[in-house]
Amino acid sequence: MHDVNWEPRIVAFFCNWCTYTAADLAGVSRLKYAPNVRIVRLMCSGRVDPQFILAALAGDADGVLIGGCHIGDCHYVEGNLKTLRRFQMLKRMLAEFGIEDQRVRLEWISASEGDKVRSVINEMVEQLRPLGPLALRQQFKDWDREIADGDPVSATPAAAMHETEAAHA
Amino acid sequence: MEHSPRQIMALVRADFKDEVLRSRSIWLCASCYACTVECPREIRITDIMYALKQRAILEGIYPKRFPIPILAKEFFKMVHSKGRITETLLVMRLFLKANWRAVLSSWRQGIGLIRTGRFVLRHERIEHRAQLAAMLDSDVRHEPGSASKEAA
Amino acid sequence: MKYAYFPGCSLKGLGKAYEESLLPVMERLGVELVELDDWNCCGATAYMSVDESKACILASRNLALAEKTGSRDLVTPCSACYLVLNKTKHYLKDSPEIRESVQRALDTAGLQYSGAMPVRHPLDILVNDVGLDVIREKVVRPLTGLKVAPYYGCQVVRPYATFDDAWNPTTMDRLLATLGAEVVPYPLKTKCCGGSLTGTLPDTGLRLTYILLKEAVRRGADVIATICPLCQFNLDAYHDQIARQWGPVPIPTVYFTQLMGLAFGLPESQLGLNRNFVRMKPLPAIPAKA
Amino acid sequence: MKTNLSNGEIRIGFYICHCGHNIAGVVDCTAVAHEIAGLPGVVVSRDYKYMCSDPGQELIRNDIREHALNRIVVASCSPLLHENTFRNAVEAGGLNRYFFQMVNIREHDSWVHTNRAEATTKAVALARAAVLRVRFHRALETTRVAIHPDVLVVGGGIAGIHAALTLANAGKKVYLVEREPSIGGHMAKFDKTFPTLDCAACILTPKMSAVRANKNIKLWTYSEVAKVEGYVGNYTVSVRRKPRYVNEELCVGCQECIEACVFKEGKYPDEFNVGLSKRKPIYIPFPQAVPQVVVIDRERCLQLKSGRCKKTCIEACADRHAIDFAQKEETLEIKVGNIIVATGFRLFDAKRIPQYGYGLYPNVVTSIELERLVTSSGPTGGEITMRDGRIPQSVAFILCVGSRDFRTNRWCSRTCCMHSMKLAQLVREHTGADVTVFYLDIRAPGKGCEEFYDKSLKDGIQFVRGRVAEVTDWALTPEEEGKLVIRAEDTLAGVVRRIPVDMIVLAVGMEPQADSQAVRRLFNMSCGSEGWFLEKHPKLAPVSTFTDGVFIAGCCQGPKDIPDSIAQAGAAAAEAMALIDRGYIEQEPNTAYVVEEDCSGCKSCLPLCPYTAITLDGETHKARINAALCKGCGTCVAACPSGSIRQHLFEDDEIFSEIEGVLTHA
Repeated sequence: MHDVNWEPRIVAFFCNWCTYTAADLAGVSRLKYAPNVRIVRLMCSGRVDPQFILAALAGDADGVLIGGCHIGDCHYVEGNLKTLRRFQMLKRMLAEFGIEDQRVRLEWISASEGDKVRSVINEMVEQLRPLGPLALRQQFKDWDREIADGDPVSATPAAAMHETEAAHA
Repeated sequence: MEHSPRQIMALVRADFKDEVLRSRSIWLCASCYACTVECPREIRITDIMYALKQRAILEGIYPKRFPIPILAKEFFKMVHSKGRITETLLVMRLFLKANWRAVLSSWRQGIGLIRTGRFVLRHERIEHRAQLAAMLDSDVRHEPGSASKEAA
Repeated sequence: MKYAYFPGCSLKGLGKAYEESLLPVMERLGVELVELDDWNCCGATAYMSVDESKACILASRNLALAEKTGSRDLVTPCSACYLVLNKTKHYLKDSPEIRESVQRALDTAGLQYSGAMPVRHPLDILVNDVGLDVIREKVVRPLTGLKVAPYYGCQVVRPYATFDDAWNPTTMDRLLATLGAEVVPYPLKTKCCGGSLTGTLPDTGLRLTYILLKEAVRRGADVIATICPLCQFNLDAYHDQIARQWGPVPIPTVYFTQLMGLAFGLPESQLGLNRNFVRMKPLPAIPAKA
Repeated sequence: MKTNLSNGEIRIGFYICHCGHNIAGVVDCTAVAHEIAGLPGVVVSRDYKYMCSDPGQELIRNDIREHALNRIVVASCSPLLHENTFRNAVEAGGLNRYFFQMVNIREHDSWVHTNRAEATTKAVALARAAVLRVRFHRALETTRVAIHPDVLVVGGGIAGIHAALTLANAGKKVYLVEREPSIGGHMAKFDKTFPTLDCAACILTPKMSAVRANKNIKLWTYSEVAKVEGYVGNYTVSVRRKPRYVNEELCVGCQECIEACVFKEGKYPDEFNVGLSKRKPIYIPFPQAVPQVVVIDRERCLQLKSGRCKKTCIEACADRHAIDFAQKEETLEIKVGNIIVATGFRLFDAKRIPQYGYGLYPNVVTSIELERLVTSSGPTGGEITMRDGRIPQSVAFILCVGSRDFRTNRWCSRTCCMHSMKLAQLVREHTGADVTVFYLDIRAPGKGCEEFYDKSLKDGIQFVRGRVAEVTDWALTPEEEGKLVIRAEDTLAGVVRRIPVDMIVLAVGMEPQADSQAVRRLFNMSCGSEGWFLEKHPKLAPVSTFTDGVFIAGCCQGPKDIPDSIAQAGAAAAEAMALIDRGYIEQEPNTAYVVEEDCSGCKSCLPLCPYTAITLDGETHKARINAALCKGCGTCVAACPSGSIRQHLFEDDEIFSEIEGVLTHA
């Protein structure tokens, strides 16, 4: 069982035009939500490279939240459609890793939906609590030890991820 | 009606508990739900009235011989023991407890009911009375009006 | 078409005539109503005032019994039953606390309820499942010239108005017109009849009843058609008291199913019309078939 | 070249802003500054009361000089608010403006959290991320794009008219596009305006004529914007011109054709009189219409419908030859630098509240219908009559119909209180009828408005506070026979009242236009859930949108009265002019670029770009990005399989270091 003081940590990638602005609006409206999210601003959710998500998870984030404009409302016409397609592929891959579905989430939040920022973040934090820490870093260590001990079977996908992490650490 | 529904809401909000529970207004609600579908703030007034009635019965705050809570209680008892309601018997019971003189004043109506074959004197009852009683008894009492509060 | 049928206490007592007219009319239209075995009181409005969760337990036993029959829908003619059964469905969905109490009670009795079965009113069944065209075909004695004030009362249309508008319902208007009757505009069609207040606080309750009767008379109606046993009782049984207090407002109030029965050519004696305090004038004899 | 640390030692200055109590009330700013001071490369770490103030900026400038700083991080409010302020300060201090990173610890931290420890931890994490990130920042040049000087104004109501005139008077060329056959909008239908009771036509008509006379304004009525492409300074707009079957250049507005139409009487509901009068298939919307050009209703005209008409209109037009049944819809393309959207509102449909009997009882009318009845140029010549021609003895107004109501519209429509009081005064003046106004709250905050309310009270208008439950015709007493009865709780008297009256006026509220969603998409704007267009900042940028070069004015942004609409229109015109007169805009250099040696020429990026900024070089077989076309979304960057596409300001290493920064445990 994990540490009782453990709090889920979420890295969020928000597009500049809709979701980041919505988060600003949540602030201006003084809505209160869980302090577990760290927002990284990008111009468009289309900029979210799957590697960012992997790097966040490998860096011991417990969840990743991506926020973009509603379909049809993208500031760059259809960047969010590209995000959606990429996201669906990534989800399949993460499932292969054994990473729970709730840990990576994509939400369309328009500039006026400050309240949705609040509810999505609160909901996600609550969904991550029962899952406990992802602790990929520790897992990598364990897997490394297994490789050292000569058991390569369980290490294959994670090793690829580890490289990614190492490259950007 | 001493307080309009709007005034009842305002009194509840301002925490005038006694005034609200002693008000005849909450008993005057006949549950037609007109206010509920009408309210521009989508307040479920009828359900709140129910919650207030439950509270008043629970705390025993209502006028003596006031017929509505008596009807509610008699209704409750009859269902508990028979499973069904026999309206004519229920009304007689109510009149006896609340105001026996009323029985005299509505004798014409009683005769009318007998004449039209609607005066039922035999208790309607269900077969599995014990089952129903067990179901009702399985319910431990909790705060009245909890459902309407949540839903509101 | 086959439906589970919950008559409710009133239809076995003061509202006998409702059942007496409903069943043959439905039969004439090929609708089979199968009465629930050992149903209990729905709880009505009175029970809600005492204990909400117990009221829901009462209703849930009936809902569970209905589901056990495997029927598609549960039909109930009484407005209070219709409301309480639907309300219980909603509460079970929205309130975890009620859900828990009800589940415990159902477990006690070894019953199950999924919450899926719709609870519907005969008016809904007649107009939306059977259809006005089918009904029109069965009319042998059109109610031509009969001016009817359609009175819906409260609890079928509010707050769970699933098949009609909460303020200005028209289902019964259309049905009555199909029978050949002349439907008079009746703005009070969803106003409260006083409910149980006519008995408990007559000063308040009877005034509401009086207003309904007076306006129907003012509109030139011959008869008020109703869909609820309590409404029928209130509008029918207090003419003496009302006349003493405000003057006479002589107009009969009958169930819409009674008017259907008349239009279908069913004998008046079998439709419970003789149970009224204020009797409806007999219709002209059935015209000879051309 | 993975990192950019080669150009000498990194010297970072970190500043955390208290923002008075806004940040410091929740975040321990001193602790954050202390924590950040320990990070590698951080030379200066300070907290200060107001970083955006002059002394705050001075602090940055001085430190750059004194401590030879070459990277600046400010933790304060949202970058959408003050990023430019601090970039300017950095530039003034002698650094490239992009050696700067901002941390949002107000909107995203202190304003949304309450626990001091948690909020402080979050602030440290966000600040650390920025400090790690800023090390990778590079010197970038801002690019300039020329602004096309012409402006498109969409919507010819009072807001659009005022914006167009303001720009045209300053010598700018304006295209004014209006959907209806005439400009004028809702205001043209009004009789008088509150609170001064000056005649609406007297103040609007001169402005409409000025539009027609102004050589700088190209007026296209009966037209709609069909397509918008491009970006601030360089929009290409397609305008669809519906056929009116009358040549605008040739028609002189003599209206002889209308007289000559085979329909001797009006037959179809007149839109301008909201259906209170009838018009012919050939008509002019109203006497003061601009342009003074006839229009033919294609759905109603015999010739257009069946081709079998005597065409008496053409005879009447004689040698002017203005009528042209062969006219076709045409689409015109224009280039503009800025767009002002002033598409207005629509009125709430009173039928949605059946309790008030609109459509059921003939003498229940809406406020705009009464407005037409009051007007001397209206269908009754200014006489307030009921449908049977009688003059009402008693009139009631019901306020907030379709406003402040969770079941319909939650917002206050802002004008109905004043509008109804104006109409109430006019009703008293014209008929001497008893007037009762049912209200929830009287909202009269404008200049002279509360005084107008006082005057209404003194004039003997009755005010009853309470939302009306229903309007009905069932009568309880002889006095109620033949009347409409209002049932309402008088919340001041504490009683439920029944008030019989002859006529009832529903003060219907304002709603977004039915096609507001389509229009919003057309111009790439945002709108709130209710459908009003969203301004960039509710206080600081009330007429800007999130799309540069697109401005909003008037009621499309939310309900407002005429003075407010005009103020916004002027503001939008000024914003557009500020861009035009500068002549160029500075673009964020956040464009994507290709590192040629890494590009494999796989072409997977080509279809991703909605602006066709990416092409394949025919000779080198490598992708090439046209920086002038690139908008900087970064979608291609994320998709490039070889990692050869990069994005300025959002480089991979910048983002990776930000991710690392937010996740590093303290």
